[in-house]
Amino acid sequence: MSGFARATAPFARRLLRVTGVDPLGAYELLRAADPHGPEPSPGQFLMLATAERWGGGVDGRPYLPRAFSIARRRAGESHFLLEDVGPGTHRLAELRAGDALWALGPLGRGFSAPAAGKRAILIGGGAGIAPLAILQDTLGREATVLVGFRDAAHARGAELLRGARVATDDGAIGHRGPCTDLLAAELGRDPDAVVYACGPPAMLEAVRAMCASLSVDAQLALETGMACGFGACFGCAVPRLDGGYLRACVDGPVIDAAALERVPEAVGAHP
Amino acid sequence: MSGFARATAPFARRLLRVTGVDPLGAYELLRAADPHGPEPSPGQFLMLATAERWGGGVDGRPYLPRAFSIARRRAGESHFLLEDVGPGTHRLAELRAGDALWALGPLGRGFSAPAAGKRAILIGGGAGIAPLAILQDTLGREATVLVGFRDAAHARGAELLRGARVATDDGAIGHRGPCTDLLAAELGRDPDAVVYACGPPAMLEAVRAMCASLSVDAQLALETGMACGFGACFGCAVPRLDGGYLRACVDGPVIDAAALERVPEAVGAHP
Amino acid sequence: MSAADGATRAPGSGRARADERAAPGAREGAGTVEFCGLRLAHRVINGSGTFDVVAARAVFGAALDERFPFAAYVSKTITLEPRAGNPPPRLWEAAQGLINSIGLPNKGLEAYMDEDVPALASLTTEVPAGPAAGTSRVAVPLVTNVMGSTAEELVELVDACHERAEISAVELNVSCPNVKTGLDIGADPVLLEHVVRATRERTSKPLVVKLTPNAADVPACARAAQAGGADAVSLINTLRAMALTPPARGERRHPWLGGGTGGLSGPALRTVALAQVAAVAESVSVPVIGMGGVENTAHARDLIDAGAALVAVGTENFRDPAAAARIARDLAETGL
Amino acid sequence: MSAADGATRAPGSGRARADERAAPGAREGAGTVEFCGLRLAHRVINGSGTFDVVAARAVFGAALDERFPFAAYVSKTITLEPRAGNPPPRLWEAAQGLINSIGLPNKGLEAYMDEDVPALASLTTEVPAGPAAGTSRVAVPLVTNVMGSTAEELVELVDACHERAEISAVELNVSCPNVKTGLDIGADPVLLEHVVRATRERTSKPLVVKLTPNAADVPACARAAQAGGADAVSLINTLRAMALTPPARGERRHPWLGGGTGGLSGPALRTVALAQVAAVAESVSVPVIGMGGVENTAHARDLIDAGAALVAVGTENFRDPAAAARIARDLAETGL
Ligand SMILES: Cc1cc2nc3c(=O)[nH]c(=O)nc-3n(C[C@H](O)[C@H](O)[C@H](O)COP(=O)(O)OP(=O)(O)OC[C@H]3O[C@@H](n4cnc5c(N)ncnc54)[C@H](O)[C@@H]3O)c2cc1C
Ligand SMILES: Cc1cc2nc3c(=O)[nH]c(=O)nc-3n(C[C@H](O)[C@H](O)[C@H](O)COP(=O)(O)OP(=O)(O)OC[C@H]3O[C@@H](n4cnc5c(N)ncnc54)[C@H](O)[C@@H]3O)c2cc1C
Ligand SMILES: Cc1cc2nc3c(=O)[nH]c(=O)nc-3n(C[C@H](O)[C@H](O)[C@H](O)COP(=O)(O)O)c2cc1C
Ligand SMILES: Cc1cc2nc3c(=O)[nH]c(=O)nc-3n(C[C@H](O)[C@H](O)[C@H](O)COP(=O)(O)O)c2cc1C
Ligand code: FES
Ligand code: FES
Repeated sequence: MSGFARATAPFARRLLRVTGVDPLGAYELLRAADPHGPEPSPGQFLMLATAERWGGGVDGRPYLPRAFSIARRRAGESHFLLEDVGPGTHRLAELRAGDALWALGPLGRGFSAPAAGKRAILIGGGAGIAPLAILQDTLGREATVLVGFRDAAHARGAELLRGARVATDDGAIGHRGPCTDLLAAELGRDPDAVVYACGPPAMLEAVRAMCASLSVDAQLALETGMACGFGACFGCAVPRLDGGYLRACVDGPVIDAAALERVPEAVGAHP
Repeated sequence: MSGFARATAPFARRLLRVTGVDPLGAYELLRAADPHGPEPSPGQFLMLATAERWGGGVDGRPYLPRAFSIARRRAGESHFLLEDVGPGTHRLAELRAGDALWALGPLGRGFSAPAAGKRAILIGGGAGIAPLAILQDTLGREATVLVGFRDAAHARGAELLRGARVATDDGAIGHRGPCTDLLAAELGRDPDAVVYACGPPAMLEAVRAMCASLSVDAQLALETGMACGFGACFGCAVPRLDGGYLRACVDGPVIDAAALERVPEAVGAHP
Repeated sequence: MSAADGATRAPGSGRARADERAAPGAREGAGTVEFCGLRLAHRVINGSGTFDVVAARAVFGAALDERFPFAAYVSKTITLEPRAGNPPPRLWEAAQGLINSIGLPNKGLEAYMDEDVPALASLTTEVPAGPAAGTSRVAVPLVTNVMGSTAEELVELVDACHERAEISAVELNVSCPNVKTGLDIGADPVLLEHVVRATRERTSKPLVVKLTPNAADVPACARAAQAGGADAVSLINTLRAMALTPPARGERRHPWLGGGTGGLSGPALRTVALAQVAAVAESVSVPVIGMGGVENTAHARDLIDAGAALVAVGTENFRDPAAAARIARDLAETGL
Repeated sequence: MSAADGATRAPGSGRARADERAAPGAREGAGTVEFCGLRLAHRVINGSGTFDVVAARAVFGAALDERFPFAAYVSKTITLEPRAGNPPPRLWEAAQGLINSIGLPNKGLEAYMDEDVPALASLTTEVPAGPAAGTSRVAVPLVTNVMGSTAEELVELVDACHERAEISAVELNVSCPNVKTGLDIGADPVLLEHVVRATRERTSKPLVVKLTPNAADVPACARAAQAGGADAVSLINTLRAMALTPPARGERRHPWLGGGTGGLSGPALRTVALAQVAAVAESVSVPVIGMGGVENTAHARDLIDAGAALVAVGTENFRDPAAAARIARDLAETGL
């Protein structure tokens, strides 16, 4: 696989100006002007914290910045898809146009481009669809996009992607059941593909196991609790197949599925 | 001196609804609906904290509630005069109509009514004029009102009081110099008065010394740092003339000037 | 990183007692809770020095007695002689915490016994759980917290408590500096055991030892207290902390607090308290009173799940004097 | 209330050294700062384990080396053998703080010497103060932080550091549990002095002892380190802390962190750090590296005014990797 260019992050956090926060079903789409930020590679993330009142929520949290996949990059603006699951995402969802946002990044290893001729299957669950959007924008070829959500309100998130096939847990929209059902069907039809996946741990583990059994290459974007995002704290450990730990922030978040024995239960990840 | 009725506080903090926060020169006038709160006696205070985002400011503060004199009580609404001097007052000044506010009180010992026939002189400096407003409302007779401020912007605070004579440090409005100059002139003219004073420590100390030398009764509303406001923490200690300490929250905040050797430098009070 | 690797056991593991406690069945039939032979309305009490019933009665009137928030009332620390306390300032607000340097002002043993004990003896409160929830009232035992800098002083204080029927239990505050070592008495297990034993012999009332958190090995101190005969231990007390005066040109900066240093309490130390309570609960068989930064039911529950039999609310009382009642009600609803 | 009354002296009082340090004149002519014979660009360094230059270089590229934030670079703790570290979760966010249970993952002494030391040896940074402010660069000394559970292990680690010219100083992390007492080596003054003396004999390089804050008498530990021959002491390390898994119906709650307990860092412990640094600075004549919750220049200044010669930034690096550069610049502007 040939890689996408991997951006180097400016060495200091910088202040972004929020240009909008719009509901997208159960999610919020946060947009911020980042004219001087380097172009991220798909799968990279930023560490975000509001400039004002980061803290002061329940139990004095949030305190540390939070990791968010860059969902889209357009005319100097970065987009993020978030779901209010705790004090950090709650505070971010409160932002309004004009508010200031601290950002560090782009960070992490993103996705690698598929080898010539290989078709790409993008599969995402919940807010995990975010990095698939910028990946789809970047791929420069048609890709199969499969997404899964809890219910209709969450399924609105699919609007972030072009031509996505949707599954919902409750069957309100599209296929009833996990989106990995859709993947199984796709790979059954034609296993000559690279799978790009992001979503809750159980979904990623299902993708990993399915791809391993079919010998299909898979790149998994992981989520773990992170304190720093740039390799300083060693807090984002993910057990490696050969023993020891990866650091999800610098060795990932996108990991070759073959490097993992199994996808660990996410820690501090959204549901 | 006969006392004003001293209110008993409900035993739990309660949520007030903010009805407005309006600038008054350099100050903010915070109004909150408190229909079930007991009628305070002049000089009593509430411990206030916003229901949301109390905390999260510089250095993780504010954490504890802050003491504010009840400046006025009108149709179930309580008014407070505040100046943004730190994280707590800053957060309170940000409130908007409809926001929720925790309140405990009315707390403390307020002013005592003047003996029949004694004239009342009310003297206040800065945000310390706040309790003089409700005192003026309650007195039921004409009183001399002398107030001092830093400059013209702060002197707008005098609008809280009826017929106040103003002094400013820079002479922009009224007498140039401390408002205690005005008090000296008043007492020189006729020392048969009770003085009610609230303001910065240096002003209160000047009032105390002046009244002591002229044998004029004076009631001083003190400000100290407070953690609880109801006698629980012993943090609001004020040295007593006869040794030992008073608790400003339960033995005060209004103290008979004769009980003090001198007015202590305020701790955690506004400038 | 203070801890090397090596997983700690699950809190409460291997202790049947904790299981019983955590289960709803730990409550007595009437919905009350048993603690060292005392019958309590629920599991929430106050931390010493964070609630003054006499002052609060004047402020809140009859409502305080009607809706008394604590299942037992712990007095502020009493010393043999009266103490005025430290010069102000006595408070500093820290990030999610409070530093206090109050300096244990109190009227001294004699005046406490004469003036306060009678006023503190008749407290009752509602039982929030069980068949008569919200309707039956039980007595609120008075726990007198005492401090002395020698075993002899402590014996004198405990003797005096023993003689008063109104006092149900004694809590020893062992954070007093020991003249020989300069350390808190409570930080030295050998000295602590000696001091506890000396007082233990003087009273049949439950003896609670309030441990200092400023020790290298708090569980060892807890074991020493138990070996000396303590009926329960309580923790954590405040952590030594400090603040400086605001910077001003050319001036040397001094400690802000009149007492020099102070003690940190509140949410900032909540996770430190949880670690110490869990470690102590694993080390002793006597019941543990856990405290430190408790603001709500989740925090109280953490301490209970870590092995505490009772939970004390300290600094949160300052933000809401009825906080403990709120927590006790919520705990009862979840069966704790 | 942990502290009884009795006022503490003003921090730094009676120590001419501190006066000189606090005054702008403490800087050398070139605007650099002298520390244990090393010439530093300014007073701000990193706390061990809170910045990985090798990883950061890959993330930030050349900018990291150009605008290197620390005046000296302290490595993560190195042990004789490689360590994988603790199982996840390793992090818990507390009220204004972070609990970590990283478990000292490191490649072990040999790989560190072979792979990392060469990469860490050529760091330089700008001098923010003095005549050549912003234009002259000086070397960033490499301080290697090591931990062992016996004096013999520490000797082996120090010997290895001594042999490498790229290593300018050694920091002993003495928070490792001692097998005999179960306490951290650093919490027992007698043992600590012995361990420091044993390593002192092996190297002429500056020896810094990183004290544990989980001790009854941290100044006594600092004096023991000095008596054993330490050239400097650093503090505070993290406070033992704990978090439980979120409550779930019917399940027994376990410690959240893979390592069981962890260490609290960040603003929550800032005032505890200040108290310990002030007390230690009064107790020893060797220079003190102060750290704990430093987020900005005011916090760094507090530690300096309490007697610290250098200030280390730890958790704040995670929020802003250039935090130390910001603080160093501001300190230089105020003449510190
Ligand atoms: C590389 C990467 C990319 C990501 N991209 C996105 C994205 O595009 N969109 C998105 O919505 N999310 C994304 N996430 C997840 C996001 O970072 C988390 O949802 C966020 O950190 C949650 O913060 P919070 O404060 O809202 O909730 P928290 O309460 O911090 O997190 C919720 C979870 O954290 C755990 N938790 C609870 N309390 C604590 C505590 N005190 N300390 C530590 N953990 C605790 C629990 O497991 C809880 O379920 C990404 C994460 C990573 C690592
Ligand atoms: C009875 C009473 C009535 C009052 N009435 C009024 C009123 O009507 N209107 C009004 O504006 N104010 C009033 N005050 C004062 C008001 O309570 C304080 O101004 C308020 O507490 C300031 O809070 P803050 O967070 O804004 O500022 P803070 O920063 O808390 O207070 C400012 C001062 O506190 C000190 N300080 C700084 N840092 C700390 C710290 N970490 N811990 C402790 N102290 C620190 C400094 O001396 C600083 O100048 C009253 C006070 C009392 C006791
Ligand atoms: C203002 C104040 C005064 C205190 N006084 C005492 C005291 O007199 N005796 C004592 O044993 N503990 C005293 N404490 C400690 C508390 O009882 C409690 O152990 C500590 O504050 C931790 O609990 P918290 O975080 O809930 O406040 C005091 C604490 C505060 C904040
Ligand atoms: C994630 C993390 C890892 C740490 N690792 C080490 C370590 O390897 N060795 C060590 O001596 N201290 C270690 N520390 C402690 C810090 O160096 C510092 O003493 C402590 O965090 C207090 O400073 P702070 O509040 O600025 O973070 C670590 C701290 C954190 C937060
Ligand atoms: S998040 Fe800090 S090392 Fe990965
Ligand atoms: S403010 Fe707590 S006793 Fe007065």
